[in-house]
Amino acid sequence: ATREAPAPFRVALITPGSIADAAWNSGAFTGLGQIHDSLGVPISHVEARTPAEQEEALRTYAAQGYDLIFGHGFEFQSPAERVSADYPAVVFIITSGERVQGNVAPLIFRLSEASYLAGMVAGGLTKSNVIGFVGGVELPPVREASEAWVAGARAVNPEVQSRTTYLNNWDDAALGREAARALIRVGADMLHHNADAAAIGVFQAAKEAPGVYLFGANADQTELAPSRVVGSAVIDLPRALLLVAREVQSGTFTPRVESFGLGSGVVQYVPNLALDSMIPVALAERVRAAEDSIRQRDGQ
Amino acid sequence: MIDPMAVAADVLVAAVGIATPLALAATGETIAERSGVVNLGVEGAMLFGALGGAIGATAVGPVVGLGIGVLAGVLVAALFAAVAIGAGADQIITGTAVTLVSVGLTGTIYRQFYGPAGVGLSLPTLSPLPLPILSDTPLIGSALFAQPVTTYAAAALIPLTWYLLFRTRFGLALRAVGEDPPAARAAGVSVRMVRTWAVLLGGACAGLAGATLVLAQVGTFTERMTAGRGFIAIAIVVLGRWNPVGAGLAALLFGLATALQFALQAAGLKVPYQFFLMFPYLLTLLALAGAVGRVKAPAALGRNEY
Amino acid sequence: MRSSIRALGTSLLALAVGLLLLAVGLHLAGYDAGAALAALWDGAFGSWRAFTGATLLRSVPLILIGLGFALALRGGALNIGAEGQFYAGAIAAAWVGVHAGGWAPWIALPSVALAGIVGGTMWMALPVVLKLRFGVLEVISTLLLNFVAEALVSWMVQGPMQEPSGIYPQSAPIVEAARLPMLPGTRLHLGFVAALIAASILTWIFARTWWGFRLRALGEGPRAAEVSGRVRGNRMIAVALLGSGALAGLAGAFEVSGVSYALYQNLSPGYGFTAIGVALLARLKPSAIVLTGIVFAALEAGAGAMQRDAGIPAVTVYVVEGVIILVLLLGDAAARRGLRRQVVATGAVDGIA
Amino acid sequence: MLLSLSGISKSFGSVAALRGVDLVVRAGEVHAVLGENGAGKSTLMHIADGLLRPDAGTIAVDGVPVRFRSARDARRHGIGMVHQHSTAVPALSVMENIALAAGWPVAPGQLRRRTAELTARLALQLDPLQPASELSVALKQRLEVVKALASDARILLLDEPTTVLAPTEAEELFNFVREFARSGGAVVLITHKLDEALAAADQVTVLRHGVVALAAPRAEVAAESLTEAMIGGAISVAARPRPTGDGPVLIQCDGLEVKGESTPGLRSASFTIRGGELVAVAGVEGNGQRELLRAVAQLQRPFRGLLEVARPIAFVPEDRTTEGLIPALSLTENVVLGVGRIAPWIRGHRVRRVDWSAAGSRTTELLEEFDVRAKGPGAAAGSLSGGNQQKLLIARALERRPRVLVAENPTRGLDLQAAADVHARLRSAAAAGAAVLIYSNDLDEVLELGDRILVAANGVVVEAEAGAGRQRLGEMMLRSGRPDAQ
Ligand SMILES: Nc1ncnc2c1ncn2[C@@H]1O[C@H](COP(=O)(O)OP(=O)(O)OP(=O)(O)O)[C@@H](O)[C@H]1O
Ligand SMILES: Nc1ncnc2c1ncn2[C@@H]1O[C@H](COP(=O)(O)OP(=O)(O)OP(=O)(O)O)[C@@H](O)[C@H]1O
Ligand SMILES: [Mg+2]
Ligand SMILES: [Mg+2]
Repeated sequence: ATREAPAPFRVALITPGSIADAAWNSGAFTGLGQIHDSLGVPISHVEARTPAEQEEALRTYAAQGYDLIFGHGFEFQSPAERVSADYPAVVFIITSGERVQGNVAPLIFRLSEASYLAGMVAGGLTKSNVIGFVGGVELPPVREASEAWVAGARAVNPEVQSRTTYLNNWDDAALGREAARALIRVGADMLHHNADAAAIGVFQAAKEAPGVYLFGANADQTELAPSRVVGSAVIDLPRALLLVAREVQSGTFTPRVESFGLGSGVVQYVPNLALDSMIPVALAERVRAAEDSIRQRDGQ
Repeated sequence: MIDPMAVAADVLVAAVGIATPLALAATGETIAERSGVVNLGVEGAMLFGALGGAIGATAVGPVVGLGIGVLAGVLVAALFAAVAIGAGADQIITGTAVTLVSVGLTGTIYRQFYGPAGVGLSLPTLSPLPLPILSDTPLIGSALFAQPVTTYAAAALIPLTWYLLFRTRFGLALRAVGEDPPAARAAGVSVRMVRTWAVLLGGACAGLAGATLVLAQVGTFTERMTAGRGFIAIAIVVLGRWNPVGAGLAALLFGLATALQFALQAAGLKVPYQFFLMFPYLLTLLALAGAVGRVKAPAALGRNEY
Repeated sequence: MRSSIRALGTSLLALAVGLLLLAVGLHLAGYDAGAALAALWDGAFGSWRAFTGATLLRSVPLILIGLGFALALRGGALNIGAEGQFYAGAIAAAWVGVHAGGWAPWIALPSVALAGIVGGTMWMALPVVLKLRFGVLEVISTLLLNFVAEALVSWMVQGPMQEPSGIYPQSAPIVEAARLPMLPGTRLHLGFVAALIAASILTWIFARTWWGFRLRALGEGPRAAEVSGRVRGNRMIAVALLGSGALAGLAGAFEVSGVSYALYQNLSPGYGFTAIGVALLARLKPSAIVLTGIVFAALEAGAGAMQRDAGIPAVTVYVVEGVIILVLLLGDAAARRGLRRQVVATGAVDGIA
Repeated sequence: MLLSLSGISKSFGSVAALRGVDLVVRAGEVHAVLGENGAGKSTLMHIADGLLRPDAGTIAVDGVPVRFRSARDARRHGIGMVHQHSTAVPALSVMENIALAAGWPVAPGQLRRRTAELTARLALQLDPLQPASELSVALKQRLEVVKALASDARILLLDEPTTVLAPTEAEELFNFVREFARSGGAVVLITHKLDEALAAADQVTVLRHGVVALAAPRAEVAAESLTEAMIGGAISVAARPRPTGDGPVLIQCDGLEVKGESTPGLRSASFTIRGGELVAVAGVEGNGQRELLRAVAQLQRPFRGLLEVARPIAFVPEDRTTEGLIPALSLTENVVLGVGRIAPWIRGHRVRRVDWSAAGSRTTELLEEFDVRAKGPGAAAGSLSGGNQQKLLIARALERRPRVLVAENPTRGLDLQAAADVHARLRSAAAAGAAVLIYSNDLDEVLELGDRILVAANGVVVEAEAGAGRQRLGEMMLRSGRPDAQ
C-alpha cells in the first residue's frame, strides 16, 4: 500500500458568541487570522452558542481531521474531554479552561492581574470613593476580574466602596449604558467592565457624565472614549493563540496548564498616554511597583 | 452625600429613556395588531432602524440618521408585508424569519463597512433638549422635559396614534379589519390594503425606535443590539391592551422596573443579581393579574383567511 | 390528488427560485455560493454522522416543543413560553440527575424524564392559573416567564446547583446512569425515539380520541364547542396548556440527559421560538411536525457547516437561514392557494354567505 | 333600468351556484327574488354588491357596464346591501358599524347624533353606543338594515331582512321600502315569506338550482305558480299528529329566575311540560324567552327558583354559524360534536375514541333523511346554505334521541318547504314522546306550531289560554308584565 501524503496542518476556532464583540471573541478571531498569515495553514471558524452546538462543533472538527482546535471558553472543557476520548490525536486548547486531560489543555489568562492594576489607578483617582464594575454574565474570568479590580483599588485606598452590576447579556449596549448610569448615580466615578459589546454603552455613559473615568477590558479600548479611558486591561489573545499553534505545528507541544499573566506580556495593563498627566507621580510609582512584583511572582 | 430625591429623579430620567424605544416600537405594533397582524419582524425592523440611524448619522448627522432609520424600518416591514399579507403566509413564522434575515443582514452590512471584527464607531448623538421652565419641575421635570427629541416624538406619537385609530375613518376601517375581516370586506374595506398600511406604519415606528437606541443612547451600532426589545414591545402591546396610551404606560412601567433593577443592583444589596433581572417581568405579570384584568385581543389577530 | 401534486410542484418551484436568488446574493457578497450551498447540504444530510449527530439530534427538542405548541394551539391557546418550560424541565431533570447516585439506569432515566415533565408542567401552572382566575392571556404570561426562567437558571448554576468547586456557572455533571443511551453507531440519543413516540401518540389523540376532537373543535369554534359540544373550554385548555408545558419540559430533560450532561444557562439556542415555526409550518399535524422539525434542524446543522467548511460568517448564515424559511413559506402559501382554488372554499365568505 | 345583471354564472369549486342568471331592476320598483335554500339568491346579491366576482356575465348600473372590485365600488355606484347574516363587526359599537359601512366621519358626538336621527327616521330603535357583540340576532338584523340605508343608496339589496324582525318592525320596514322605491330608488327583496313578497313586490324573479325559473310582473303571478317555480311542485306538509299531552312531566319550573347578559333576563316562569307536548314561546326579542330556553338547555344557571329537566337534552341555537356549527369543520365532525358522547360511534370508556367511519356513514344517512343538500359528509359546514345548515342542526339534535328538545327560532331563513319539513320534525319528536320547547319571533309560526303557547313579556313568562289568537297574543306581548300583574 502506498503511504498517503500527510494531510496539511489545520487549525479551527470555536467561539461561544459573535466575533464582532470588540473583545473576547474578536481577539481570538484575530488570532486565528494571524495563525493563517504567519504559519500559512488552513483555518476554520464556527460560532457555537449552546452546549449541544459546542460539542457538535468540537466533534465535527475532530472528525474532519483538524489538528488543533481552540474552544474559546471554559464551557468547552467537559465536551472537549468527551470528544478527545474518541480523537486522541487532536489537540484541544480550552481558553480559560480548567485542567489537562489527554490532549485537552487549558490556556489561562490572568486578566485579573491587569484589572488589579486598573483598580489601583481607580482607587487612587476616585474622588467619591465609589467605583463601579459592569459585567456581562457572571463567568469565572469575569468575576475574577471584578474581584481583582476591587482589591487593587482597596490596596491603594481602603476607603473605596465598590458596586457591581450584571446584565446577563453580552450584546445589549443600551442596557450597558443604563447599568453604568445607575452606578454613576450612586456616586461611582471610576468604572471598569467585562461585558464585551454591551460595554460600549458603558463608554457612552462615561462620556455623558462629567468627572467619570473608566478602564477598558480585553483590548486596548482607549479609542472608544479617548478623553475618559484611563487605561485598559488587555489580553493579547492573538499572540497567545499563535504561540500555541506554533508549538503544536512543530510537534513540540506537550499538554500542560499554560497560564499567561503580566509576566508573559500576553496580559497587560495599557495606560492611555493622553491622560497620563492625571495620574499623580506617587500613584504611578505604586502601580509600577505592584506590576513589577506581580511579574516577578509570575516568573517563579 | 447622595440626595435620595435626586436619585429618584435620575431613576425617572432613566426610566423614560429606557421606555422611549419600547414605547415607539409598541405604538407601531399596536397599529399593526389592531389591523389583525402580529409582526414579530419588529425586532428586525428595529435592528435595521438602528443600523440605518448609524449610517445616516455617520454620513450626514443624527437627524438624517433618524430619517434613514425610519426608512429602513419601513423596508423591513415591507418585506414582512409582502410575504405575510401579499402571499398570505403565516404571520408568526414570517416575522421570525424576517428578524433572522435582519440580524444577519445588519451584521453583514455592518462588517462590510467596518471590518469583520467591527470596531465600535463613535457617532454624534442627540443630546437632551430641556424644555424651558417645565424641565425645572421638581422630581419629574428632567424625566419628562429634558429628554432627547425622540422621547418627545414618542410622546407625540401616542396621542396621534390614538387619534388615528379611534377618530379617523382609516382607523375605524383598520379596527374592523382586525376584528372581522369578512365584515370589513362587506363594508367595502380592502383588508390587504389596510393591513399593509398598518404594518408599514408599524415598521416606521420600529425603525425610529431602533434609531433612537443608537442616536439617543448608545452612540454606536453593535450587532444584535436590540437584544429582544422587539419582543418586549409585543408584550407591551398586550399589557397596554392594544391601545397606544396603554402601550405608552406599559412601556413606562417596564422602563421604570428596569431602571429600578439597575438602581437596586448599584445600591450594592446582597441579593443574587438574577432576582433583580427577573423583577421587570414579575412586575409586569403582577400588573396583568391585578390592575389590568381580562383583555381581548383583536379577534382576527394572526389570522390570514379572509 | 392531482391538485396536491400540483401544490407540491408549486412549492418545489418556489424553493428552487428562492435558492437561486440566495446563490446570486451570496455570489454578489463575494462568497462561493456553490460551496456554501453544498456545505449546507453536507452539514445536514451529507453523511450518516452529520444526519444523526447534527440534524436529528437537534430535531429532538424542536419536535417535542413543536408538538406541545400544537397541542395547545389545537385548543386555541398560544404557548410562547416553551423556552421557559424547557429550562424549568432542564433544571428539574439536572437536579434529579445529579442526585441519582447509585440508582439503576432503569430508575434513573425515567426519573429524569419525569422530573423534566413535572418541571415544565409546573412552570406552565402559573400562566394557567392566571388565565383561569384573572383572564390574563397566556400569550403574554408565558412569554414573560421565559425571561424569569432564564434568570432562574442563571441563578441556579451560580447558586444552589453550582458544581462543587464553585467556580463554573454550571451544575455538577449528572451521574452515568441518568445519561440517555445513544442509538447504536450514532451520537443520537434515545430521546429521538421518544419524540417519535410522542408524535404518534399525539397523532392518535388528535385523529381518534373524543378528547382530541373536542380540543380541535374548541380551537376552531370556541362558542360552538361550548354551546353545541358542551366542551368545558377552560378546563380543556388548561389541560392542553399543561401538556404543552410538559412536552417542553421533557425536551429540557433530554437536552440535559442526552447532550450536555449538566445544567448550563445557555442550553437552548431559542428552541422554544424555532419550534413555533416548526409547528405552524406543519399546520399543527404531529406527523408533519416530525418532518418540519427535521427540516429546521437540518437548516441549523447546515448553518454550522457553512461557517466551518465554506467560510461564511455566522451573521451571513442567518440571512441564508431566514431566506430559506421565507422561501419555504412562499412555496407553501402558493401551494395552498392552488389547493384552495380546487377545493370548495370553506368559510371564506362565511358570515356573509 | 337602474341595475341589470346579465348572464351571471358563479361556481364554488364543483358547485355551480349560478348559471347564466339575468336580473333587471328598474327605478321605482321593488323586485322580489325567491327561491328555495341554496338556489343562489345570496350569491347573486354578493355579486351585485361587489363581494364576489362572477365567473361570467356582466353588471350594468344605469345602463353603463361596471366592474366591481370590492363592496366599496358598489357603494360608489349607489348600491347598498342588507346581508342575510349580520356583517356587523362585533367589537365595534352600533354607530361605528354604521360609520364603517356608510363612510361617515368618526367624531363621536356628531356620529351619535346622526345615528340617533337615522334610527328615529327609520323607526328602528338602536342604542348607538352598544357594542354589536351584545346585540341579539334581531337587533343585529335591525342594524344591518340601518347600515344599508345610511349610505345614500339608490339601489337596495335586501337579503331576508325580516326573518327575525317583530311584525310591527317588518311593517315599518316595508313602508320605508315602498317609499324608497316611489321616490325613484330600486329594491331587490329576498324573502321566504310568499305573502310578504306578493304584498311588496312589483316584479318577481324565481331562482331554482342557480337558473331563473320564472320572471314576471307581480300582477301576472299567483302564489301557486310561485311555489311551483321554486320547488317544482306544491309544498308537502306532513299531517299534524294530535298532541297527546299525557306523558310524564319532563320540564318543570317554578319561580324560575335567570339573569340576562344585556337584558333584565327572566324574572319569573312557572310551568310544566309533559312528554308529547310542543310548547312555543312568543315574545318580542329581549323579554326573557332566550334566558328561559337556555336555562332549560342547561346552558345558563338559574339564579333562583326550581328547574328540573329530563335528559338527554338537545338544543338548537339560533346563531347557526357561531353557536351551532363550526364552519371550518366537516359535516361529520359537526354531527359528532353535537351528538356528544352518548353517540354509538363513541367507543371505549376510559379513553373515549371516535369511530369516524361509523360517524361518517351515519352522517351520510342523516343528510339523505333530512334532505340536507351538501357535497357529502366531508364538506365543510361553512359551505352549506343557511337552510341546509339549519336542517343539519335539527338532524343532529334529534340524533341525541332527546327527551327534551329546545330550539330557538327553528325556521329562521328557511324556505317554505324546508320550514315545513322542520316543523314536521319537531312535531314528530313530540309525538315520539319528547317535550319540545321553542321560541320564535314569527307569531305565525308560534300559532301554527305550539300545542300550548307561552308569552314572554318584560321577563315574565305566562301561558296563553287555549285558542288565543294573534290579537290576544299581541296584547299579552306588549303588557308591562309585572310578576304580580297576572
Ligand atoms: N363560500 C361558499 N363556498 C362554497 N359553496 C358555497 C359558498 N357560498 C354558497 N355556496 C353554495 O352555493 C349555492 C348557493 O348558495 P346561496 O347562499 O346563494 O343560496 P341562497 O339561495 O341564498 O340560500 P338560502 O335561502 O339558504 O340563503 C349553495 O349550494 C351553497 O352551498
Ligand atoms: N349536545 C348537547 N346538547 C345538550 N346537552 C348536552 C349536549 N351534550 C352534552 N349535554 C349535557 O351536558 C352535560 C355534560 O355532558 P357530558 O357528560 O357528555 O360532557 P363531558 O364534557 O363529556 O363530561 P366530562 O368531561 O365530565 O366527561 C350533560 O348534562 C349532558 O346531558
Ligand atoms: Mg341566502
Ligand atoms: Mg360528564
